[in-house]
Amino acid sequence: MSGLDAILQGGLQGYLVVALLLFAIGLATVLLRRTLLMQFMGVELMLNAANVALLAFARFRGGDAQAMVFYLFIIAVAACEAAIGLALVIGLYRHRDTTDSDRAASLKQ
Amino acid sequence: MTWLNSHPLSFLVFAPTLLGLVLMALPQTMARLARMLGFMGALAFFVLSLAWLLGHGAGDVIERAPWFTLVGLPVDYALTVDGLNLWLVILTTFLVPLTMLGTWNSLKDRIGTFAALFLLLETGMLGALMAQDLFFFYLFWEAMLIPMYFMIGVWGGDERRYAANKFFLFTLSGSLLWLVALLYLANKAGGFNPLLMGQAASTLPFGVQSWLFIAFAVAFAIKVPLFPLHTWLPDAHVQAPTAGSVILAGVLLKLGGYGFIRFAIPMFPQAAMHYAKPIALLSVIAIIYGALVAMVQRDVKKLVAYSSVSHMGFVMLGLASFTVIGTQGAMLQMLNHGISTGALFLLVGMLYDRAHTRMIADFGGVAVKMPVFTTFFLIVTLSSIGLPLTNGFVGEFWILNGTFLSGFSWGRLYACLATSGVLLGAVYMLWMFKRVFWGPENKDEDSGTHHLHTDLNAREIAVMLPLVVLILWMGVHPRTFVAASETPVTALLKNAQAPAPRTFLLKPAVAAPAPEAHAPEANAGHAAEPAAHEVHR
Amino acid sequence: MNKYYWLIPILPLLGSLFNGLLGKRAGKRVVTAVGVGVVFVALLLALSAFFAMKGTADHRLLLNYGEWMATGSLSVPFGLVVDSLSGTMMLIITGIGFLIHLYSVGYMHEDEGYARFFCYLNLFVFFMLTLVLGSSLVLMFVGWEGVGLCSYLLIGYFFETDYAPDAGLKAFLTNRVGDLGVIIGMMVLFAAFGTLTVSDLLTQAGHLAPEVGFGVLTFATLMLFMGATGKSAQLPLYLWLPDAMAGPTPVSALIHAATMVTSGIYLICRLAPVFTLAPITMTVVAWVGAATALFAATIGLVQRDIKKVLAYSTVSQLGFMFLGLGASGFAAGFFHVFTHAWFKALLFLGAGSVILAMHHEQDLFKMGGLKAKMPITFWTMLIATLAIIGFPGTSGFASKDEILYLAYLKSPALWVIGVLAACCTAFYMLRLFTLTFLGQARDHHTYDHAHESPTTMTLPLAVLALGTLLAVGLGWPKAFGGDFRIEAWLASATTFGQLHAAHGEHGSHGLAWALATVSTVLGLGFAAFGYLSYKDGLAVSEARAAKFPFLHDLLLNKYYVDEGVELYLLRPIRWFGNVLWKLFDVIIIDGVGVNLPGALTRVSGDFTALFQTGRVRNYALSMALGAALLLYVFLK
Amino acid sequence: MFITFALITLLGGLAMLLQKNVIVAGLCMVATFFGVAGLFVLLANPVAAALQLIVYSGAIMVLVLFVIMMLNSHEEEKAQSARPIQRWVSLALVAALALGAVKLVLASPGVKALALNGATMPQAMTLQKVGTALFADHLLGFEVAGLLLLAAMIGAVALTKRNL
Amino acid sequence: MNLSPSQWSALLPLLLPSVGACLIAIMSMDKDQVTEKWIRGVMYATALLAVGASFYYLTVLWNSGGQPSFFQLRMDRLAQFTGIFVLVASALTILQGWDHFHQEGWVKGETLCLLLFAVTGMMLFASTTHFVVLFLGLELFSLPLYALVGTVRLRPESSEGGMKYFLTGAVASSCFLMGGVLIYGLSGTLDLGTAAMLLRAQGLALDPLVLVGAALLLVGFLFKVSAVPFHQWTPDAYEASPHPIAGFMSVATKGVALIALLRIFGNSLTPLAGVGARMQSVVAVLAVATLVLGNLTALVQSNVKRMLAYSSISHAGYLLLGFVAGTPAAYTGVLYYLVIYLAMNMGAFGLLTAFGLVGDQITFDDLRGLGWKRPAMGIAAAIFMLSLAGIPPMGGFYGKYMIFRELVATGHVGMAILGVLASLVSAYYYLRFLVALYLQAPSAEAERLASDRPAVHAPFAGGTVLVCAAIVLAGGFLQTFLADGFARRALVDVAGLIR
Repeated sequence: MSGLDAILQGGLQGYLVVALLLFAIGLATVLLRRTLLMQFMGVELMLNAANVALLAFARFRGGDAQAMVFYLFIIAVAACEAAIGLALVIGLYRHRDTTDSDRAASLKQ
Repeated sequence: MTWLNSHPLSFLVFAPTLLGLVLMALPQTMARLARMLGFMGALAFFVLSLAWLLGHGAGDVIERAPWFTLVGLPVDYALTVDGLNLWLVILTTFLVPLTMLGTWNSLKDRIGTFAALFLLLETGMLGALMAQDLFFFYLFWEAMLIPMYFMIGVWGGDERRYAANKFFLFTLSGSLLWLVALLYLANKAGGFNPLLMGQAASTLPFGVQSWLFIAFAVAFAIKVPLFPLHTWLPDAHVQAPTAGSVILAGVLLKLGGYGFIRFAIPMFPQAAMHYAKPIALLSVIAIIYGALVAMVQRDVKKLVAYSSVSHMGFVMLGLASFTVIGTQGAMLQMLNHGISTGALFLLVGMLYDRAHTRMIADFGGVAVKMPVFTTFFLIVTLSSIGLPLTNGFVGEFWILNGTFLSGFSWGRLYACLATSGVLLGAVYMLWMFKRVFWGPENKDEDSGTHHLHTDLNAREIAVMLPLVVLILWMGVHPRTFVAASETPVTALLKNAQAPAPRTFLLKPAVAAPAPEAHAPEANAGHAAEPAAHEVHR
Repeated sequence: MNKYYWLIPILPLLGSLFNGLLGKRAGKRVVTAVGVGVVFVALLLALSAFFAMKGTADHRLLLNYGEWMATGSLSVPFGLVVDSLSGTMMLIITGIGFLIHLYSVGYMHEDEGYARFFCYLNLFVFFMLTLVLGSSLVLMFVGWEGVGLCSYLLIGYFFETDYAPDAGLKAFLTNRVGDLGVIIGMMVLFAAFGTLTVSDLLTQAGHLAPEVGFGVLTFATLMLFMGATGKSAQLPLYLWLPDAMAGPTPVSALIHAATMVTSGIYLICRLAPVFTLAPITMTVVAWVGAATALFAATIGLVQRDIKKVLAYSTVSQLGFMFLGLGASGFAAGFFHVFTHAWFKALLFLGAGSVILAMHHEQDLFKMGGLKAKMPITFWTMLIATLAIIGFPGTSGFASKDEILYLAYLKSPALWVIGVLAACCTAFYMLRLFTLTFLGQARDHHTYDHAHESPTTMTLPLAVLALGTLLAVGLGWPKAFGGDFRIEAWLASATTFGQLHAAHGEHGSHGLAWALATVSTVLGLGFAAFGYLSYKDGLAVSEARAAKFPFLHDLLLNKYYVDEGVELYLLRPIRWFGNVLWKLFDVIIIDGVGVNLPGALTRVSGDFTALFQTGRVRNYALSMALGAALLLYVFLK
Repeated sequence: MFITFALITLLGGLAMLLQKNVIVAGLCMVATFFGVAGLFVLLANPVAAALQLIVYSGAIMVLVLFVIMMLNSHEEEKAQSARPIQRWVSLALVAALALGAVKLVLASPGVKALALNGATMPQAMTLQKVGTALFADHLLGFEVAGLLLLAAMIGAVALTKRNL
Repeated sequence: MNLSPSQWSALLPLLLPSVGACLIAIMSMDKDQVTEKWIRGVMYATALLAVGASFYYLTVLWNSGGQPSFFQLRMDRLAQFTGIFVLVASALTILQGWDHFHQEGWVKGETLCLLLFAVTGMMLFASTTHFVVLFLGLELFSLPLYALVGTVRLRPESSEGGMKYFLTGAVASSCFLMGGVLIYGLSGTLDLGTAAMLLRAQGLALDPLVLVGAALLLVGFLFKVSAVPFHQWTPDAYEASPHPIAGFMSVATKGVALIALLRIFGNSLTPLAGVGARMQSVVAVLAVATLVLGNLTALVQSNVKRMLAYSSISHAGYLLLGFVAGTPAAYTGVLYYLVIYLAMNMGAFGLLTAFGLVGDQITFDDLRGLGWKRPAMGIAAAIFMLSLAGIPPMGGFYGKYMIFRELVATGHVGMAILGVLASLVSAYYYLRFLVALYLQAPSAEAERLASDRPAVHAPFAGGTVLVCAAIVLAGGFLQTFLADGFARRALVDVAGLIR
């Protein structure tokens, strides 16, 4: 089947496209939003994109359990990043009373 | 003891560092002791160097052993004293204690550290002079900068930081680019042995050779310093403490010329020959330019600094002439400059210690107050302007003659132009001498002359006497100092296939009666060299 | 005996060292003893050497004392050569030198720098002897520069004054200009002959066909002549000599009249065979000499300082000598050196004794009527004056007329100029003499204290006067039935076994007579004119000066040459130096070449620092851009 | 089916990106996670879907929302200065990346091959398979993940615990 | 699954630090550890013990020459080299930390335990080619570092720096992850080495998605190396973090990332010929950019820590030049340079602690005249700065020497010239450090402040500084031992690591 309908009918390409677009959206969030929490969510999206791609590949490799395990680890990592990231955001908020990353720019040049 | 007998050079090179480290370890409270120790040590090294190197006779002293092989390329631990560097080495070991003595009281604080740095510097200089492996040489060449940097930067004048940084970065810029060329050639030669590298270089295409030569030449020319690359010198000289200036002028500058004759020319003869003209041109410019600029200086020390530019121009001219006479002249001129300019800086330092100013305008009639000092200054001045029977004359005369005879078409013109340096030298030195020492005494309150109370003391006289003796000795019997280098220089030029000297052929109408001992060489020269047969147009 | 001759130059050196190092402690007696003694011993040795040389077959004594500066094909031995030329010169130096040392004992007695003075004077004798006896050009150059140094030191002897240092500096530097010529000349000759030893040089030159190496030799000789003009104060480098009078009078007598200034002539005589090969140079020499003779003489006409007058007369006399050389009358030129040494030294010493008597008053216009006060000085000065104006029968007459005669043979124009110069000489010499001794005193205060000088000073005067009278015996011109003996005597040195004679004896006695008479009559006429115009005071001269104000002004200010040099030579050079330093060195090389790159680096650093905005979004963006770059490169 | 979930995912993402209010944005993200979970189901991977819902929507997002509430910074603050460069460059870049991604996915021969071969063998992912894989092959990874969680916890504590 | 004793002994070095970390975590649960000095002592002792023990086992392993490989681990010589490298760095950090955190008045056990976790993560990261472990290792040392940067909460900058580091780092690791996933997807295995083989076998070496994957992996590495344009977190993070941590990050992170880069791109992915070539061309460009930008920006810094940060960026440039050359000798040079760099930078940051400079802004003016007040420290500082500038006879020169030589040998003369010019520029700002230390007298009010401040007492930091100075000098004079005996063996003895 040709490119486009391969995507539309949920072939591997479709999942990959979704994954990559999700990745792009996550990146866009980091680049465009100033609120730290939003940027943080963007990162989470990027990780998720990776998950989608990973499991799509796993499926088309006959349900590879290795990938599934890796998926578990990625979730763990995501959780850890969440913990640390949110802790940092809180710490910053305590000092600066803001969650706007542009305002937290005292270190420069 | 046996180790000493087999490794005199290693001892000479590294003993100063050891001593220096010891001095550094001493607490500030024992600074005076440190200074005394340093001086004694330096003196001992001088005596030893004389005993070992001169006692050794004509033969070369060589230490060569494989040092390390860093991922592929072997580096040798190679020290040598031969005709080319014998006297430069002795000059170094001689100047160090002399300078220490001469500037005994000119520094007030951290004298111990200063003495220590001085000894470290001695190691650097001796190592660079003796090293026979280019990597080894490079190590010393760079390491030398460090103590000098601190000597200028810590004990210097008001602009010392600027001067020190300028000195450091200026020299570094040259040697870093040179390092690239060095690595390139080393990769080709599979080692840093100058001979191998030279052979490897000869196999390269000429374009590459000349690039490599330029890299070498620039690094050395900065040290010399050759004309457009000289601007670090006045700052460094003026800002440095007396001792620093003396060593800078006395030895460091020589390393540039030495580098040429030891490495650059033997390794890239064709390229060197090809670029002889620009080098000579720059030298001539340096001679005249340095003199003219020195003429209008208001600070005695700066004047002497610029005079160094002019004098070292002669050295480079002699090297570029590719004649035995010229090169020998350059060898001698290096020593001359070391002695004369060193002495001048010492004298200026002595004056400054008393008057706390170096401005020419602040003086006048010093001769009335300090006759002995004036006499020494006059003698040194005369040697610096190349009066016959002083060292200055012999070197310059040889260089000029060599250049005039040189096989290159430009030789004669440049020689004539360079001669004007002799006049200009007299102009700026004697004019300064007149304004500082002669004329009615400068009476006004804050003038320099007003602060002069004491003439030279015994210590200072003891410092100056050996220098004056050397000045006359080198002027009356230069053979002592160039006999050693005659053979290597001749061999060098032969290997380099330097163009034969150009002489005018004047054919006697009837055969001249058998001339005296020296005539044959000349006539043989006529007969042998094809170049000789072109008659002056 | 031969093995002691090296002492001839060395003794004065030792004396100088002694006086310089220990003189102050040793005291004046010892200094005198040493200072004069060494020169005297040198004189004796010189005499013995001279006769030893006469004894030899080819009138040449070659003494070699080993190698000085040999490298490559260049070899310069320490060697002395005594032949007819250098021998004579050596005698003049030691002889007159001795007398002047003696004279100085009296003259400098009050000076506290006594020891220093004798140190310099001995040193001068040493260098002068080196210059004369040196067996190679380089060694001669040692003396050449050395005497320059000594004259520098002696002119600047009164260094605490404000004028002496300038004069000394001027002398040294002007000489240095000439020395450039000598160095270049030596280089050329070395390239041409492969040796710088005089004897070899002359031997080879002597065997050259005249046309060979014409250009080379012309260039070389011209360069050497440039040196000569410097040392012997010829146009254009004469400027230093008048100022050199700032030194003590004995110095003026010894160095700036008798010996050093003649070394230029000596050099040319020494290399006569080479110079003869370069006719162009000879012509130049002749014309420069003639021009100088006239030029200096005219300035001499109006000077007021007694020593200045003598100085200019020296310059013009030297001009005569060069004229003679240029007319290839080496013997004639040298003969004039010889005679001039006597009477000019005498004139200076006389002037010195006058000055001392007048308590260092040097202005002619303040003198007068001293004849009564100081007879010896008067008589000796008279002899000298007659000699210099070429009064028939005096040595000056003999040497000058020989020169003029040869000059005529070379070109009548030269003769005319020479005669004019001679006339001026006659005039100003009589002017000087009259104003000093005759008439009545114009400054009574000093006049009353004036007195004859001590014996140590008058004795030399007497001896010199004697010499002046006897000198003529050495070379009474052939034209007047004499045998120009000195020519034959010098031939061995000047025509160095040359194939072709220096100059033929064309012309005739008749011509010689005619020329001589004309010149003499004119000379005496002007002498009388000079006497008449000053015998009773300055009125006449002042009136005349008022008549030609411009001319008088021009001469009084020496044609404004000094001012011109200052304005158009020195100032531009200094200005140029300043431009090189402040503009080229500091701004262009150091600023643009060195500091500008540094500054640019800093600025670019400031620029790159701007990218560190501190906003994490920007960081992320730059990362994303980097990633994009990577992707691009990887997929390309 | 696929289209629906894909759209939910992407639109949720886009909505989050554009949403001014942080809380709403968070909810949009939950929607995205649901979409992803759906995709996992389509990928015959119920385990992953479950985990996705539990961990992400359940744990992480709730945590995030808690924090949002705690910091009560619901609305994005006023920009100190509009940064058009940042915005436009980023947009262009992201757009380029997205398009490039699509092109590449279609261009890649490896993916095409995989899509053909893989489609034929549907195998559901079971917990048992995962477990064996996890404890047989990835013991090390498991341990490391444990350390990672511990480290993260300690880090979070170190960064936030008040009286420390 | 059970391990043989030898494998256990190979595993211990990784195990011990994490065990120590857990112990410390337990200790630091004590409320008033601030007051109880002995508890702090015990914690630091434990940390040192853990590091020391792990170091001991590593050296035993090194000397035994064993290179076991089990699970997804490859404890080969390169891994052991990395372990030693990281452990030394961490030991120095702990010692300096004792003094620094006391100066800051913020002594926490968490710091140590996070540090030890990071150590474990780094060793993992550099000793595997399996993507899962690689990724977990990356996170295991990144997350603690994020936390460590922000650990001193007293200072407002700290959490800002941590936040920036975290956000950029998270983006980078997401890219890394995505890259790994893509490569897995097309090859079907998570072990990069095998993946490369398979891909080549299937002729997918140049499949666009593979290339994208490789590129994204490279992004992850370059971020940790802090190469331009992935460098901007560096100065902020360093300035925010405590001196010892900044030193640790500058040394260990960079080193580990480079070694992993060497392992993955220099070895595992070599079957994908195209990838290697592209990697080199990219790295060439980025290395040049890094050199230029790092040096130029460092030139204008007035804050010492930022200057050191930018200098560490520029050093990343030199190290990457080694990858451009890409010969065994060049890689040896890189490892050698890393060793010296460890000493130089840990020393330089240790100096700040030894001089007792705490607070937000440490400018050059704060250093004035200290060289004379503390001679030993001053001389050490001179050694570090000259070595950083690459002046012989310091060790730094030899690292540059080897790298530049290989550059020239492989024909990149232009880059070598640019490199030396860069180090010329760098000489200026390193000299500025010395100028401040020796050539400038402290300002009057600075003197006054110094007088009423209590005398600085930092024995451990001082000790570490001296040790580092000794290492730098040793690098200058025992270069053969370090280069051939240590760095080279770490490369060459590994079976087929260098093809």
